Amino acid sequence: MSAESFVILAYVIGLSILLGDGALVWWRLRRRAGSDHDTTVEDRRRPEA
Amino acid sequence: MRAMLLESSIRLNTHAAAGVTDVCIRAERLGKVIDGRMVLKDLSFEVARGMIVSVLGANGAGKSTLLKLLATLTSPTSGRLELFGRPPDGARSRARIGLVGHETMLYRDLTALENVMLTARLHGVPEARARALTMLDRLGVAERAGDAVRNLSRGTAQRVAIARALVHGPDLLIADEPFTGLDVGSCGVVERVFSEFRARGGTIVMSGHDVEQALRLGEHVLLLMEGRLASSEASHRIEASNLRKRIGGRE
Amino acid sequence: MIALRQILLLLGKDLRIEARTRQALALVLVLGILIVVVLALGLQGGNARGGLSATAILWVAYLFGGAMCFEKTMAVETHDGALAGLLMAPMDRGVIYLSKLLANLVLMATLAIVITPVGVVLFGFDLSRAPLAFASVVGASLIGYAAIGTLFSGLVASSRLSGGLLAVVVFPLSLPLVIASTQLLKGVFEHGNALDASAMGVIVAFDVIFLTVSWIVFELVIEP
Amino acid sequence: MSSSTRKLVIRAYWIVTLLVLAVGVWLSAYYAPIESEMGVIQKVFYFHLPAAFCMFGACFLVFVAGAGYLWQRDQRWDDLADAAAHVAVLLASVVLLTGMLWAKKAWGQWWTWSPRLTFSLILWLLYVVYLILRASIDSAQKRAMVCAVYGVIAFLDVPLVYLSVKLMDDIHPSSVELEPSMLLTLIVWMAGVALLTAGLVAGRFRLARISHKKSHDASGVTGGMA
Repeated sequence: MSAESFVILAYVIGLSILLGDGALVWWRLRRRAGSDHDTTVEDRRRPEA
Repeated sequence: MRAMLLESSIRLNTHAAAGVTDVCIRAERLGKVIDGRMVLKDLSFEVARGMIVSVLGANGAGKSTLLKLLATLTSPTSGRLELFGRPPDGARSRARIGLVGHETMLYRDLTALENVMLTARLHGVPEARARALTMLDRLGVAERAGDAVRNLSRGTAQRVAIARALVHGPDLLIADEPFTGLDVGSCGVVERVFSEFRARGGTIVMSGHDVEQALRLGEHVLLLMEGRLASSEASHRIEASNLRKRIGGRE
Repeated sequence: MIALRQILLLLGKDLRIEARTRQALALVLVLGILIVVVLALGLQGGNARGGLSATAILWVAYLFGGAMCFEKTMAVETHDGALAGLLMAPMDRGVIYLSKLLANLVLMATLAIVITPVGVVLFGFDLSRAPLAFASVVGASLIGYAAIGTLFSGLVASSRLSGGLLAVVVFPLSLPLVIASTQLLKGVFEHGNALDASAMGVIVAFDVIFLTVSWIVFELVIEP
Repeated sequence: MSSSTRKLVIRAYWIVTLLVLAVGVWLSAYYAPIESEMGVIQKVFYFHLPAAFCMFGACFLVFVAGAGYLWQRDQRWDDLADAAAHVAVLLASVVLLTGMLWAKKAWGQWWTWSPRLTFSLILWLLYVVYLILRASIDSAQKRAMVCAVYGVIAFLDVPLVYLSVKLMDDIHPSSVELEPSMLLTLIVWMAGVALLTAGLVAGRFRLARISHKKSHDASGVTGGMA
């Protein structure tokens, strides 16, 4: 395998781990917050007028 | 570290020396949260010196947590607690408290005498060995002094545990279901020791399930339901059967 | 000093219990020996003859044997709620940590004294060149390991966790000790140079940092 | 700050982060020159070093949160430690994998006991154990306490790991002088990975806060947190 493919592999793996986790967290946040008909913690304290 | 340098005050049973106020325990709006759950909610009560108070309630009502709190093993999440007229401050308060827990709190590989002597020495009691032997004798287990705790029956071990809790002459005895698992003979002995302790000005807070015994021994009953103080009355004003219903009702 | 008296009292209690439960201690020692024997068999011949691998293998035995000792001395307190009894005594909670630490050190010393000869014999590890260096390096390292082991055995016991967890927690934390001591002893036994100061410095720094921090934190977190 | 503006800010944040990372990728691929001595493989450095740096930052955050919890016993510190530890392990995995790929190409084998690789391996171990510890205690208060202590002790261990690892003989000393263009690429990547790390920690922190709020709304013990 050529050096270029090693470099590309390194970046792909690294970024997919980090961005993958970001996507996972974002999805869980939407599902968790979503099931709250989308009110976040602050709103419960100060509901919209 | 501050307590580290503290000379442990030897609590002999002379009240004059101890600057005793008449109130032994004062609780104001005590609350305790464990893992997000309010185990004790807004408890306020007072226990005068020289009184025996029974704490009753269904399992999970918070009895053990309250007793642990009074023994200063855990601190309240909210509210104020005063022992002997002062907020509990670690070693100084604990020197005046004896605890009998659900478990025996003894080292099973040590003998009964060694266990009681260890506590006596830790409290700096002079003549630890003699003092320990007298306590064991008072609880009627002197002849088992040399046996390892692992070989003792539940009742005998419980009596050794009570001897250990009283060996340093505390002012306040906290007992979590001291009579559970005791045969009739042992109960008699323990009741006698408790009334002797009270006669010398000691205060006792004990939990239990036996309503008759609680009313007979204790002058005052605290009824706990789901962490709240359902009632706090003198024993003579309580009728055993409806008290049992109130506890039973919740089970 | 009341506290010193209390520490010795509790140490006496722990050692008396260990003496009474000798068979449990024998189990730990035999395990240590087993580890060394199995590894020695596995590495038969090859380049295993010599200081570095012997120290590394002895470390495996020290780590596992040590973890069992820490667990054992703390299990004594969790049986029948004995720890609550101790916590009711009018003394600084740090006394409990220090007495447990000393008890663990006595057990670790016993472990080392029994296992090290086995390693030396099986690996033909010529200790005679610098026995004092070996003893001081391993001794200092075991103090640091016991400092961390005592703290976490208290934590693991008070939250009623499975035994294996203690080993998982303390091994990575103790790697600086393992690395520093093996490198140091390799220098001494294979290249014959004197005790390297910076390596010894790492071990001593480890001991000092974790003895103080563990002692302070133990007091904060120990509860019945 | 109402919910809609907050969502906007979050979206903007992530767009900026992805943009910076994209620029970084472009810079690494086309702008940064090929290093004379190590060759193309050196380009992994622009991602490897920032990841290691942010890993170290995340470990420090676990320490701060642990110390905070020990001091104030506030669940929010514990949630922060939880978030930071997860991200620290992720970053350590990235550092390890990129390091191994580099080692394979540069020195022919996947693993060498070079101090830097050993250091990141031990760090990875330390914080994976943190996650195991967190997963094996069910009582919230005890978990927070034990993890806080471990978080503090593990971080105090890091400099000692570094010092002891330096004692090991380093067979492949690799020090690289950076030309200005290389430096620019590195800085862009540092910014990108830092933004990414902060975003992940914040996201996981909110996740922990929300799951707390949901699990025992009745008592409302743990107040809402902006």
